Amino acid sequence: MKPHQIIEAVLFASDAPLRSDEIARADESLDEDVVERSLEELRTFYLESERAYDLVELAEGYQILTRPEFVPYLERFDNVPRPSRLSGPALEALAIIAYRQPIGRLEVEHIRGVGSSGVIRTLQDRGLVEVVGRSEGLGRPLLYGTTTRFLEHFGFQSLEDLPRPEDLPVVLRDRTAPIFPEDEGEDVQDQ
Amino acid sequence: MKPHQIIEAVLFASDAPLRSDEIARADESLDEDVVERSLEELRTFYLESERAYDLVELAEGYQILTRPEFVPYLERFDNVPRPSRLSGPALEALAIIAYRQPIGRLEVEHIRGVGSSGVIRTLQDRGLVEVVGRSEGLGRPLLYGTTTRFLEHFGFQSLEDLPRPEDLPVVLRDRTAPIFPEDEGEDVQDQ
Amino acid sequence: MKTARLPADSSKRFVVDIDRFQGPLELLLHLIREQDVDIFDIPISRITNQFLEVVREIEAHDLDSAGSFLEMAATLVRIKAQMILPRPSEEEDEDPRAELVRRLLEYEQIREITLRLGRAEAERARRRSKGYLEARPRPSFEDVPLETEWEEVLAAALDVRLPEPFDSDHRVTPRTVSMEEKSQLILTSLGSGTGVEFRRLLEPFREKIHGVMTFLAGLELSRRRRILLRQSGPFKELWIYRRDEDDASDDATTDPPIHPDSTVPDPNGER
Repeated sequence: MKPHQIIEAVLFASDAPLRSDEIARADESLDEDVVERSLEELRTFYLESERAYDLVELAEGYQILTRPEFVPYLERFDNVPRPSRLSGPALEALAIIAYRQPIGRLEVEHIRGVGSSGVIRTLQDRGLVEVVGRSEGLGRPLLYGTTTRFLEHFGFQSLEDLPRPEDLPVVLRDRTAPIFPEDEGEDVQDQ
Repeated sequence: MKPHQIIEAVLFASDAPLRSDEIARADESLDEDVVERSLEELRTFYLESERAYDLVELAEGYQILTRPEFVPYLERFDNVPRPSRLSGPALEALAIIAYRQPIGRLEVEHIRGVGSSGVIRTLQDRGLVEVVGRSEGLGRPLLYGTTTRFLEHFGFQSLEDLPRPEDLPVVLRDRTAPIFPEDEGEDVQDQ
Repeated sequence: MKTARLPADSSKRFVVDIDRFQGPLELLLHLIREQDVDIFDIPISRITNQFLEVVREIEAHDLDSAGSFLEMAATLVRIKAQMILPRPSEEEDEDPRAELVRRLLEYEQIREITLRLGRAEAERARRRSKGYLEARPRPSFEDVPLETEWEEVLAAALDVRLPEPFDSDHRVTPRTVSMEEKSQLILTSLGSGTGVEFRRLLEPFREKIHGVMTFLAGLELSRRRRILLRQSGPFKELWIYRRDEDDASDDATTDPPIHPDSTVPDPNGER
């Protein structure tokens, strides 16, 4: 068996992205360097032979996914309700959690200006957000953060891929005070 | 988009075998002849380029599956769900249901000599067996049969493909052979 | 769609689609951006009036979120009051609007990020993983692949044996208890020692039939002069003794009579 075949078999069978060190566990003959080189071979092969799928870097790993241009054909087969897109409120709460993690519910609610326990529950149910600890403050409220599934769902390789505040429109940038104050999360349960 | 690309996308994304008429639904440009020709192209391509997967025809349909020789690598893998095996009792019950379907629980229990509701439930949970009707007899007991997934899993095209060797017990080889000593099969649910 | 007509000022009126707003911050931001107001110098009086106008509509529609809108309305009214009051020392005290502006800017940035996340989500949704498509509805089953091969099923099939046809007696008693079995039990129990209590032969068994069959076996063995049965009196313990082959012939008369009341000792009886 050639390394790229073993790696293809493993990626093909997995329904989630795999990191190169995970892939290397499939056989003694593999190490991370071999895996990375073989992944490159595979990616090139899929591109040049015009496969309907390609090798995508995702959530700090790799996954074989269909190319975006084939989605109209696939949608014809979607007779099972597809995992729906997130609602506006859920997306908004998620944006706050992604940038401010670890963050408590009350702080999310303060930033949004509305109650958010329902949407946070939804985000947890969808595996996009999880409890990552407790604040030191009064009542030791739960703190939330994003999951690997979050990266997968949005096609990010890591949290570094989130749009950066300095890339946002100018009007938001000419502020002297930091948009995200560097507090330590102690005042999470304020008001 | 070339037909073989559309077909590849659809087969890649599907976790069940698709018949050629089902595949043809993906696009107006496809009909069953085009699909069959393209499937042949794909199969040849996968073989010649030594992919880790193969286009397989089973259970009235086509599916892209990992080639058997790569299974050991997959097994080493945590992220790839670990396959499970059927227990001895489940195997026995499955064999009886496969050969004697449609068959009621009491008949299975009589042949095995022990209660079998648990193993039948397991087989149902695994999607290998399903309720296919009710007997005409007293209490109209449920009748069980094997599923499409059963055919898929064991690589049979249809139930006709089940081997019936000479040394198969008469009660399984001959579907009309009586199960209860004195009856004609009508009072299956007696006592 | 619920709408509210806003008196922006005497000359300008515009319509707000209430359903569009998730919360008070979004509405406030809309009022400010829509009218091209400088966010660092919000005309608090005008914006407050417009906000209250919309909140009245929201209350009228009895929206669930009315509470958070009312809370913001209260904040606006308080800021408005603070603006009118003379500030003791202008240099030290913050503008009463400062905290609100900070929140609005932060929220506006979140809105922008939310938009981008939505776009990323839509783009990602155009790619599908293997097995994404469930083309035919099927019953749910454990998500674990099955490793069993057909050879195993066939082997199980070849091993299938119909139970022996049995007579109707056996149908009544699911597990049969034979006299032979019990005779064997008695002789084995006597194997090492000389005597054994009848009761002890019943201990492992629940059903009455074991008592009956053991007793009958004992009678039969006694009749065939293989054992001796002894009981000191009615309801007393029944003992079984081995009888040696040698004295099989001469000892018949010394057998004590079995008490008539003890025909079938109850295994669950008194000890």
